[in-house]
Amino acid sequence: MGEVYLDHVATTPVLPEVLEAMLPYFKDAYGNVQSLHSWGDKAREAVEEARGKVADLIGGVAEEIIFTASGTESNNFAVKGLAMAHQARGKHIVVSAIEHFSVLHSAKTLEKWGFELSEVPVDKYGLVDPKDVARSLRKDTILVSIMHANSEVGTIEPIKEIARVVKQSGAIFHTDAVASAGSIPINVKGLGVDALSLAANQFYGPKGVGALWLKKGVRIIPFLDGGVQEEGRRAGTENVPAIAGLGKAAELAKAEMGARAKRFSALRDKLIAGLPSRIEHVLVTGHPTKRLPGNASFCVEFIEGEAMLMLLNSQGIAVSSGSACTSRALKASHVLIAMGIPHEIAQGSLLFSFGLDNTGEDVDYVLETMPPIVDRLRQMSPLYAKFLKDKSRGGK
Amino acid sequence: MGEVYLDHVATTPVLPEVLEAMLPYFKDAYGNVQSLHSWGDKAREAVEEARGKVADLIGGVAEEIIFTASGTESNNFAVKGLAMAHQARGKHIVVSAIEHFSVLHSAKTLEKWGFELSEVPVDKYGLVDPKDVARSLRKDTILVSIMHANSEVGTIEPIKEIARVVKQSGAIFHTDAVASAGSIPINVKGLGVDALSLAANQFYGPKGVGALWLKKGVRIIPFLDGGVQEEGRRAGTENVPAIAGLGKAAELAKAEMGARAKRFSALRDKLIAGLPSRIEHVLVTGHPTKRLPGNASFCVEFIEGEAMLMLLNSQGIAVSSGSACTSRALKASHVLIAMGIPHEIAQGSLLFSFGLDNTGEDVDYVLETMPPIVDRLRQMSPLYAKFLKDKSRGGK
Amino acid sequence: MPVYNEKVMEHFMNPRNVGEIENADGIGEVGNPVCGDMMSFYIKVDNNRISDVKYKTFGCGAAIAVSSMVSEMAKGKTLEEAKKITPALVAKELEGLPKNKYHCSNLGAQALNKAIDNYLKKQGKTAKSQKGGKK
Amino acid sequence: MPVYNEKVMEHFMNPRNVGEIENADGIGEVGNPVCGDMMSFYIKVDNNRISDVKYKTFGCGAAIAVSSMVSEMAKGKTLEEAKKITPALVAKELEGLPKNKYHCSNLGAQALNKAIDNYLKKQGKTAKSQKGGKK
Ligand SMILES: Cc1ncc(COP(=O)(O)O)c(C=O)c1O
Ligand SMILES: Cc1ncc(COP(=O)(O)O)c(C=O)c1O
Repeated sequence: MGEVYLDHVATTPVLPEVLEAMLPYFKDAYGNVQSLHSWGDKAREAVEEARGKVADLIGGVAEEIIFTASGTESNNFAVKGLAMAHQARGKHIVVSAIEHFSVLHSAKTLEKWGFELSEVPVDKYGLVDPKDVARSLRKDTILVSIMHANSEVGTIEPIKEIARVVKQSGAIFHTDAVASAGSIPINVKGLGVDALSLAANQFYGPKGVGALWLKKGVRIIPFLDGGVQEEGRRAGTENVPAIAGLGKAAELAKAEMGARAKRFSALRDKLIAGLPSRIEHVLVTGHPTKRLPGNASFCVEFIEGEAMLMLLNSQGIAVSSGSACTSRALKASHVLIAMGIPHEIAQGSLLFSFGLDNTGEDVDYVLETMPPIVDRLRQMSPLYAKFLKDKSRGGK
Repeated sequence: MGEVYLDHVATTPVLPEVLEAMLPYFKDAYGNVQSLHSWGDKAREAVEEARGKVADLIGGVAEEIIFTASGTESNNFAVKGLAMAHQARGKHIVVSAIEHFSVLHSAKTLEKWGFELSEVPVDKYGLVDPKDVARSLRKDTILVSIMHANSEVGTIEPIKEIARVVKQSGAIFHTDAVASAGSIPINVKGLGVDALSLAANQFYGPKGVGALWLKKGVRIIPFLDGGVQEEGRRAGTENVPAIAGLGKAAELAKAEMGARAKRFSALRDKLIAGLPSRIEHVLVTGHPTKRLPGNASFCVEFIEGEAMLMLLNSQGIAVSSGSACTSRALKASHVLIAMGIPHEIAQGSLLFSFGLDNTGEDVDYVLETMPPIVDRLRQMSPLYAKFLKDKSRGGK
Repeated sequence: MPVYNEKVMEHFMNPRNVGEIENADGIGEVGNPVCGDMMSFYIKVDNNRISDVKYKTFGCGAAIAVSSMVSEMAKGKTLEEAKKITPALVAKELEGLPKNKYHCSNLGAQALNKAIDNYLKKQGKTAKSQKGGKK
Repeated sequence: MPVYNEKVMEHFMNPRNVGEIENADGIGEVGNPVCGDMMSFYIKVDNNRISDVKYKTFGCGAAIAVSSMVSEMAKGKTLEEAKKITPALVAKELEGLPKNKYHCSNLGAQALNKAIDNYLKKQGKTAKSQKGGKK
């Protein structure tokens, strides 16, 4: 039985070099960044060095980086903080239908606070059409938040084109790049965005640290009230080791991005080609070419994702699913539904995401392991029985 | 030249055992808690084990612990989340005048959102009088937040007595125990509070992780919107290594609390007795007996804290100060001012906080190092010159 | 800390009585794939006793384990006894289910119940139905 | 990464010209301990030139370093030259100050200026004052 982790979208391991970069700040240089003595000096140095590296990763300037504790916090901060700071100009905000819940639910909270929310649809590949964004814009639109890439289906959005449209309206444009930063090249200037979220644990950095890049001069209301950390924009003792880890991970990601992407996309393409050829009634979800290098996502018809996931796990393969049963809320992935995939098919969602430890053999192992699992579950599926009888798809 | 860290109030180092407990979750058991495969299983196990240990530290139940990324986040979550959840019953909240900014500024934000805020005063020792709390309570008071102990002057508040008063009114009672949890015994049931904040880096756990204990049945609105982590109460990928570290730190703190407190308070008492006997015009701030074991805080008259701090640092001694110059906001500590200490004396604030590595020799070193530093700065102080001339204290 | 306990896992990995019964005496279908779970239960009745039970299930690990457990619990019971299989009993036999999977135990008991009702209906034993005796 | 650069630290650790001048020709006091910084500058003027300068400072590292730097910059300068010592020039000579410490360089230049004005006032050279010649 193999031990094959194919769930890098959930989180990546921390690279040895990254952990190495963190270790000094736990026991020796453990000072508080705000302290005015030499322990503080060392902590400050680590944080400022990391700030530069994170800025480098995305083509920004160090002072534009605000460290946070997660992608979720970056998104809450951006969506709520920007909306609150600019509400004098209007109270309308726009998001896409496939945003991560940290954006979507932040926007819903703003709705409760009196803001108006528009959701831009996506096509069957999960792509946002800049024209739809243009149509959604109003005079009182102050904020648009559309993700750079979707982690569930891997689709990369045309942010540059969307930014052009948004900029014409004068609204602020935030993009959630948690799924893409560190994996594909990003240049905030080139993209034309005003704010961008990222998280370390998506590219071999530690959990518990993220960043919000905020263009110089763009006003924001702090999300965490308290001390004067991060130039008064984000209170709370700076998480020095984690920030140092994020910095190192950003540096490595930048240096190795091309090589990593090449490897990951070869594995991805092999699986995307192989799975539907070995198993009938398998749908590839997401865009055929505009997709994250490591992301291979599918819907397997007539069976449910969690059951597949558990049987794969029993064979040592770790993946994730967007099925209703794998979500605590017991709802099928809003991403797949927004893409027009019927509920019963969305239930068969399965997401393989590749990382540095994976090899072609892992793909072979998956290709070998999957068919009997699918078979077994289909044998017990009332939907499959129906399909065999009358070629009907879907529920009763 | 010594290397004497006496700034444990700013942050403590991570104990070797704590780091040991964290390490497996960076590179090997690096899974996401939400993942339904064995990587997720291991992460879940670590987090649930830590949850139990943190609950144990404060006499709570595991399910009542919500992990956060800092004391600041716990306080923002508690103050904003509880006020928002209970605003149908009223919009009045009460805090003390010496709360940490993460409570105070959260309350000010609520004021902007239409809540009314009352600040309860403190006496010259920094003590809140339960009678003052009683007087501040109104029919529409929904939330009272008063800290368990103040980190700047070490004073421990009569939370049990205050809780009794608050409970009679039906308001919810939150206490910020960031400065005290892990240092002195806490039993949430005995205290009678509804919510309590703590942070790992105050008791030899890592930075970047804290917790909010929330009594079963008390409603709260999530602060971080997004995924369903922490039973839907706090979104964002769980910071597994940091949480494991918090758990271990809590376990050690509970086991060693008595021994640690004994050692720290001996050092504290030695310094509190020694400094004013060697240097004229030195004031001990905070309560003489109701104070945190490791906290020795002073005001040195006629000179300013940052300058002292820098000269101490040049002798290898790390401390902190509540002077205006050491604060980014350039305001003297609101804590000292609330205690009735004149601004010019508050500027001479100096805070020594003891930890596990400190010894009696460190105190001797401080007692030896301080007098020439104070002398030197007083020699250049126009205030001291004035005082020598006409015994006047204070500014022009 | 796995989401499911060992008993649930054992039933999920080795589900009992999977399948359909041709010419079943009673069939019960519940759920639908939109909400993620769907179960079809088939029973054979002899002498007022469930002599055989099979099912097909579309759903999560819990749904499959619950189906398997319900089938085991039902087999050999009289119809009256089988009707007393409640979701709580199913969950108890499985030694507990995660909170958000309770609804699966509801579905299992419900599907069995429906199959019994379906049988009774065909037998013309329900008050309303006069169509009995088709069998 | 220390808060202050080496130059500032050097002046803080070894401040030049600390003290008072008895019977100073001009005295300038600025700031007050409430806001955290207070400086008293004393000058001796010979032939329209600052022949000696001393100060006492209550305040942070920057305030002390700024006082020291201002005193060095002023010494030997004519009053007109000395009046041209701006906060920006002081900060520049110190090779930069943290943003939140800019006000210290203001204070330093201001205190010197006040001392010069005080001297001029005593000399009766200011337009308004007729009280000159006390010296
Ligand atoms: C696109 C996107 N945004 C935001 C997040 C939230 O990140 P976290 O859970 O680490 O806070 C994720 C997490 O996977 C994500 O994929
Ligand atoms: C009493 C108190 N509350 C809250 C905090 C905030 O903690 P953090 O900065 O770690 O978020 C502190 C920090 O020292 C504190 O002393």
